[in-house]
Amino acid sequence: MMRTITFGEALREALHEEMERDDTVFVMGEDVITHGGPYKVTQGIAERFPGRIFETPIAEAGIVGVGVGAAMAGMHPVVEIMYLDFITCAMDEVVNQAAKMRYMTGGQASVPMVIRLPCGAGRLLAAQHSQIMESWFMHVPGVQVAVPSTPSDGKGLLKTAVRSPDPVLFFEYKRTYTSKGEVPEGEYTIPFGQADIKRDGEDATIVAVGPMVQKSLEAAVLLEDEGYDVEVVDPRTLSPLDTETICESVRRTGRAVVCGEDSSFAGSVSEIAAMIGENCFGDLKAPVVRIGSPHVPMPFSAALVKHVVPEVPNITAAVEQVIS
Amino acid sequence: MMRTITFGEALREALHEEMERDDTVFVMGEDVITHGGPYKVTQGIAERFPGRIFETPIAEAGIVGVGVGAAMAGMHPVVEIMYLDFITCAMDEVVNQAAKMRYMTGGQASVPMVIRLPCGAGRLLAAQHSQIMESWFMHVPGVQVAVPSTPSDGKGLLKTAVRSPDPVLFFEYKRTYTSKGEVPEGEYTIPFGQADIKRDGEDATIVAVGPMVQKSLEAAVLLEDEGYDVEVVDPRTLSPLDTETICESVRRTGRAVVCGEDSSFAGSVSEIAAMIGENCFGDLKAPVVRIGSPHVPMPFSAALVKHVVPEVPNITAAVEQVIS
Amino acid sequence: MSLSAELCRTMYKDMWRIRLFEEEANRQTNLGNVMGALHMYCGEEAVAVGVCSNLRKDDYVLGTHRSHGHCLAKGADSRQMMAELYGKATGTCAGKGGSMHIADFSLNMLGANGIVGAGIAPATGAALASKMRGTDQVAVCFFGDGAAARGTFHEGIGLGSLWKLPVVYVCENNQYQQWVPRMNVAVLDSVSDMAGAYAIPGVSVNGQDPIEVYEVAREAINRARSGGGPTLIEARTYRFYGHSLGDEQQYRTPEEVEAWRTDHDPIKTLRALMADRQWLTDQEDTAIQDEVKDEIANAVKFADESPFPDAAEVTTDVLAPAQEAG
Amino acid sequence: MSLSAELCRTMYKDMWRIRLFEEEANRQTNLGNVMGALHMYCGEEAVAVGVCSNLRKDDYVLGTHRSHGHCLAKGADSRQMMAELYGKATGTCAGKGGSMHIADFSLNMLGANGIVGAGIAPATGAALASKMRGTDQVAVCFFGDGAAARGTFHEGIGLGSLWKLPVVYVCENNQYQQWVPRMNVAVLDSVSDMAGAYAIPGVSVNGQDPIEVYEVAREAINRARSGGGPTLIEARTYRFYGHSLGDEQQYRTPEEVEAWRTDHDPIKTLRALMADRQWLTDQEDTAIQDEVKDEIANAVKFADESPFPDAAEVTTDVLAPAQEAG
Ligand SMILES: Cc1ncc(C[n+]2csc(CCOP(=O)(O)OP(=O)(O)O)c2C)c(N)n1
Ligand SMILES: Cc1ncc(C[n+]2csc(CCOP(=O)(O)OP(=O)(O)O)c2C)c(N)n1
Ligand SMILES: [Mg+2]
Ligand SMILES: [Mg+2]
Repeated sequence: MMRTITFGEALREALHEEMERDDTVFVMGEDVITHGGPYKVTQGIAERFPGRIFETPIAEAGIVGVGVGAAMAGMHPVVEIMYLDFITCAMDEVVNQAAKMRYMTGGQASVPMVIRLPCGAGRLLAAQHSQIMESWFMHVPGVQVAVPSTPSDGKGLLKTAVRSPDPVLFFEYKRTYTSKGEVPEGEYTIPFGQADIKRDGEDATIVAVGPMVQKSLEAAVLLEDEGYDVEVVDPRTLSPLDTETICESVRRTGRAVVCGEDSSFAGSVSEIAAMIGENCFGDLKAPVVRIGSPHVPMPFSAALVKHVVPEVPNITAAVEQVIS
Repeated sequence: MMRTITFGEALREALHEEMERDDTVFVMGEDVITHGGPYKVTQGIAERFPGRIFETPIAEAGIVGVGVGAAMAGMHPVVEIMYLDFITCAMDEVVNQAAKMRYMTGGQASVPMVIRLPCGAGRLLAAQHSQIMESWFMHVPGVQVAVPSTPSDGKGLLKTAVRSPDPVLFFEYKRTYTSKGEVPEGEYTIPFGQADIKRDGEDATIVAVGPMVQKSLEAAVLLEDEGYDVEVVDPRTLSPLDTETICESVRRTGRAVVCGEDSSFAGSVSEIAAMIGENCFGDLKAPVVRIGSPHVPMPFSAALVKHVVPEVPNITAAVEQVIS
Repeated sequence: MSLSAELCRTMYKDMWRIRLFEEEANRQTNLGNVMGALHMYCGEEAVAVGVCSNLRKDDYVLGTHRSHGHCLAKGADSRQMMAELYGKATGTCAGKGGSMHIADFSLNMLGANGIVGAGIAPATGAALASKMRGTDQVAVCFFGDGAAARGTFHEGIGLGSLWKLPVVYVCENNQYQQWVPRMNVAVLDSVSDMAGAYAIPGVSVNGQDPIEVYEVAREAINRARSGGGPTLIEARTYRFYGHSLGDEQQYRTPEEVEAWRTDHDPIKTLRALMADRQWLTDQEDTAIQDEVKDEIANAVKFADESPFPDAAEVTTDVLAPAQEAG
Repeated sequence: MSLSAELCRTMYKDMWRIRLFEEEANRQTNLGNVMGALHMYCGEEAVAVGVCSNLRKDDYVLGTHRSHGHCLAKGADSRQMMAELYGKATGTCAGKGGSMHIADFSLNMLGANGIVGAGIAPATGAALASKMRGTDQVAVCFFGDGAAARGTFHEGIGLGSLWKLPVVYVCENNQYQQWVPRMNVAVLDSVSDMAGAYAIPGVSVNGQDPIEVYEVAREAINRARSGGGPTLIEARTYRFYGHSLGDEQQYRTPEEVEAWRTDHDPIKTLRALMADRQWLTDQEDTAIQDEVKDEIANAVKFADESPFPDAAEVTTDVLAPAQEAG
C-alpha cells in the first residue's frame, strides 16, 4: 500500500524534490527559516539547501517584486506569503508586473515564480486572516491559479507550478495542511488545466473547489442513501480552467452544483456557473446552483463562523434542489 | 430643453455641489491641484474650496490609508487614483481596511470614502494603464461599486457616493469623460442598487456595464432593422446589484446578453450571467451569453487593441445568437 | 500633567490592568473560552501607558495585532474587551473582531489591526481630520519594529511629515518579528534613525521605563498638538511571552526572557521609583492590585455570562443599515 | 575604463542617439505614426549614458515610463525601438508594449515600466539572481524622484541593503513629478539623503554632467560588483520637454526651460570638455551627428516599412506557448 502523508508534508516533499532537481529554485518569505513558515512547509530547506532560502522582513511588495526580478533573470523563486490576505500588499507586483511582463515585452520575459498562499478559514483569525480571493487572480491574464484539494494533488501540482515558465498563484487552504492521503514517492507532476473526476456519478455534477472537494465527497455518500449518484469534479486549476471535463460531465448529468469556500458573489464559482450555463444550456435540466460563503467579511466568533463557511449540508441541500 | 454637458463636467459639478453642501468633504490625489487630475475633474476646487484639496506625492497606499483614517475620524474623503491600475498599490487599504472596518469593529466604524478610478481603454496606454477590474471589488464585501454610463448618472451616482457612509469604488471609464448628455442642474441623487432600463424591448435583454451601455443602445438600433426589439438594462452599481430589475427583464424577454468592456473570465459579467442562470432558468429560451474582452493584457498597438475592446458588432452578433 | 504621585499611581494601576487582563486571557485560552490568536503585550506595558497618559479622551489611537495594552491604556472597558476575546455579543466589537481588531470608537481608539503597518497611514489620516477641523486632537499610532520595513511606514510617515500633521508614530521595538530576531532581517538597529529620511525628529527611549516613555511622549504629543508636526519614537522593549500563544520560542533562550522579566519589568521599575519617593506604601500597592484583580474577575464573569451573537449578526455591519440615497 | 577620448566620443554619440531618436519620435507623434504616451528623456541623457557606460552587456538595467534613454544607452537597436513606438510587429516588444514597456532581454534590459517605483524591487531581484549564481553581474535601477515616495522604494532598497546585493539605485531627480514641482509634495530636497535609512552610501551628482555621472556611477558599480552592496545615487537633472507630449506645462515657465537648455545641456557640456581637451574636432562632431542622423532616419524607415502585428497576436505571449506539465 502507498504511504499516507499530510498535505503539508506533500508540499514540503515537492519543494525538496524540485530544489534537488533544479538549483535555480529557491525559497523566500517571512519566517521561512526559523519556523518553516506558519505551516512548516519550508522546514528543513535551510539545512539541506543552504543559501537557497531567504528569510525576509515584513515587506510583501518587496518580496514579490524581488521574486519578479529574480525570475526574469532566470531563477525560479517560490515565494511564501504568510497568509493570502497579505498579497493585497503586493498586488501591483503580481498583477502589473509578474502577470504582464511576458505580454508587454512581446514574449521576451519569462516570470517562473510560484506564490504560495495559505488561505481560507483557520483557527478563528477573523476578517484579515481568512480570505481566499481565487477569482481575483482568475481574472488576471498571465497568471495561473492552482487549488489542490488532496495531498497527492498538492505534490503534483506544486511540482508543475515550480516548473512553469509563468507565474502561479498556489492556494493552500489552511485547514487542509493536516489532512492525510496517499502520495506517491518521487517524481510525478499534474498538468495544469486538467480537472480530476474525484467520483463518478450519473445524476448530478458537483464542481468543487479546494476543501469543498472533500465535503462534496462526503455529501455524495449521504446522497447515495437518497438514491442519488453524484459526480464530483475537481478543477484543480482555476486558471487555466478545464471547461471540457466540466462540461462533458454536466452534459451527461444535466445538473450542476458549483461549490467553493469563498464568497460566491463574483467568486470563482460564478465563472464556472456562467461558463456551464453558456456551454451546456441545452442539456441542463435545472439551474446551475452556486454554493459559497455569504458576502460578508469573516467574523471572529465561532458562533458566527459556523454560519459562514459552507458545509456538507449546504451541498446536499443544493444537490437535492437541482435534482428535484 | 435641458443643458448638455460632458461626463467629466457632470462629475466636477457633483463634487463642487457636495463640497458646498458638506464641509467634511475633501479631495486628495496626485496632480489634483496643478492639473485637476489627468481628466480635470478636480479643476476649480483649489480656488473655490481652499484647504480642502490635497495634492499628494506618488504613494497610493499612503493616500488611501490616509483616507481611511480621515473617514473613520468623521471626514468624507474623495480620493482620486490617477488610473485604476494603480489601485493595485493600495489593495490592503481598500480590502482589509476600508471595506472591513465597519464589520470588524461590530458596526462602530464608518468609512465614508469615495475612491475615483479612471479606467478602461484610453489612448493606447497599454497593459498597465487600461485595466478595469470591477469584479475584484464586487467580490469584496463592505465596499460598493458604481459604474456610471452617462453624464447624468455620473452626477447622481457620485453625489450618492459622497454621501454614503461606506466606501465606494467609483469607476470612470476614460473614454466616457468627453461624452455628452443632458444633466439636470442642482440637486439630485441616484440610489445605489437601482438598475436603469435604458431602453425598453421585448425580444432580448442586454445587461450592459459602463461604456457598453452606449454601444448596446447603438446595437439595439441596428437590431431594430432586423426586426428585433431589444431591452437594455444598465445596473449602474455592480455592488449592490439590482438583481430584481435584471431578472424581471430577462424573465420577460427570455434571452440575455451580458456585456462588459473588461475581460469576461471571472469578470463582472460572469456574476451577472451566473445570477441570471440561477434565477431565470425556467424562462430562459437560450443560454446567457457574455461579451467582454479576451483574457489578455491590453496590448499597445492600435492594430491589436481594436481586436480587444468589444464593439457594437460583437453585441449584435451575440443578440442574434441568443434570439435565433 | 507633570510627574506626580497621582499620575504614577494611575500609570502603575494601568500597567497592572494590562498585565492581569492578559494573564487572565491567556488562562482562558487554555480553558478554551478565548479563541483565535492571542498576542500578549506583557512586558511592554510601559509603552502604551507612558504614551497614553498624555492623551486626551478625544485623541486618536491606532494599534496593531498586539493591542490589548493600547486599548486598556486608552481607557477601554476590560469587561467588553474580555467578552470580545470570548467572541460574545457584548464584546467591544460584538464578537466580530476578536483580539486583533478590538476598537472603541467612543474613546477614539480606532482599532487594533491584523495587518502589520496598516495603522500608520490611517493614523495620519485621523491627524489630517483633526488639522482640517482645527480641533487640536493628536493621533498616535503604535506599531512594531517589523512594520518599519513596510511601504506603509514610508508612505504614511512621508505624508504626515509633508503636511506637518499632529501625529506621533510610536514604534515598539521588541527585537522580534514573529519568530525572527529583528537583526536577522534589518540593517538599522534603531528604528528612530530612519526619522531623518522624513525630516522629522526621531528619538529612542527605554520602553521598560514608564516615566521615560511618558516624558518623551509628552514632548512629542505637545509638539504635535501645537502644530510642530510628527515625531518618530522608538521604544526599546521586550515581550515576556511568545509571538502568540503556542509559540515554542526556539529563537530565544528562556534565560534571556527570565533576565528581562527580572531586570526590566516596567511594573517593578515604576514600583521602585514610587517606593523611593514614598508615593506607594505596601498597603496601597496591595489595594491597587486587588482592585485590578476584581476588575479582571468581573471581566471574566461578564464574558462568561454574556450570550454569543445571534446567527443573524453574520450579515449585519457589512454596510451601514439604512443604505439610502440622498 | 577610465576617462579617454574614446569613451567620451561613445558617450557623446550615445547622448545624440537619445536626443535625436526622441525628437524624431516626437515628430512622428505629431504625424500620427507614433501613438500612446511619449515621455521625453531629452535633457537627462547624461544620466543614462554616464551610468550605462560602466556596464557590461550582461549587467541588468530596469527603467521607468521615461526609458528611451536607458534602452539606447544599454545598447538597444533604435530601429526596433522606433518600430515599437509605431506599434509594429518588428518592435522590441512586437508592438505589444509601446514606449512605456520597451525591453531588450538580449541586452539584459529588463524593461521600462509604467508603474512609478515598480522596477526597484525587481532590480534587487535581478541582483539577487546574480549573487546566487556568482556571476558578478550588477543590476541598475533607474527611477524618478517621484518614486522615492513609494513604498516599493523603501521595501526594495531595504532588501537590497539587507542582503548586500550588487545593485545600484539611480534616482533621476528632474524636480517634477508629472505636473507637480517636486518640492510641493516632498520634504527632502535631495533623495540621496534617504540612503541613511537603509545604511547604504548615498550620493548626489550633477546629472547634466556626463563625466561626473560616469565617475560616481563607476564607483558605485565597482562597489556593487565586488560585494560591497548597493548605493543610492541621486542625479540632479531636468527634462527639456513636458511630462508627456501635450503637456501644457503651466507648472513652470518657458524661461526656466530655456535656461536649462542653454546652460545645462549635457551634450553641450560634454562637447565643451572634449573640445577643451582636443578630443573632438568640428569635423568629427559633424561626422558623429551625421551618423546618428542616418541611424535615426533608418529607424524611421524601418518602422514605416514594417507590418502591423496580426490580429492573432492578441492572444499570444499571455503564457508561454507550450504550457506543458512535467
Ligand atoms: C502585512 C503583514 N505581513 C505579515 C503579517 C504576519 N505577522 C503578524 S505579526 C508579525 C510580526 C510583527 O512584528 P512586529 O511588527 O515587530 O510586531 P511584534 O509582533 O513584535 O509586536 C507578522 C510577520 C501580517 N500580519 N501583516
Ligand atoms: C504607482 C503610480 N502612480 C502614479 C502614476 C502616474 N504617473 C506616471 S509618471 C508620474 C510622475 C513620475 O514622476 P517621477 O518619478 O519624478 O518621474 P519623471 O516623470 O519626473 O521622470 C506619475 C504620477 C504611475 N505611473 N504609477
Ligand atoms: Mg517586534
Ligand atoms: Mg521627476
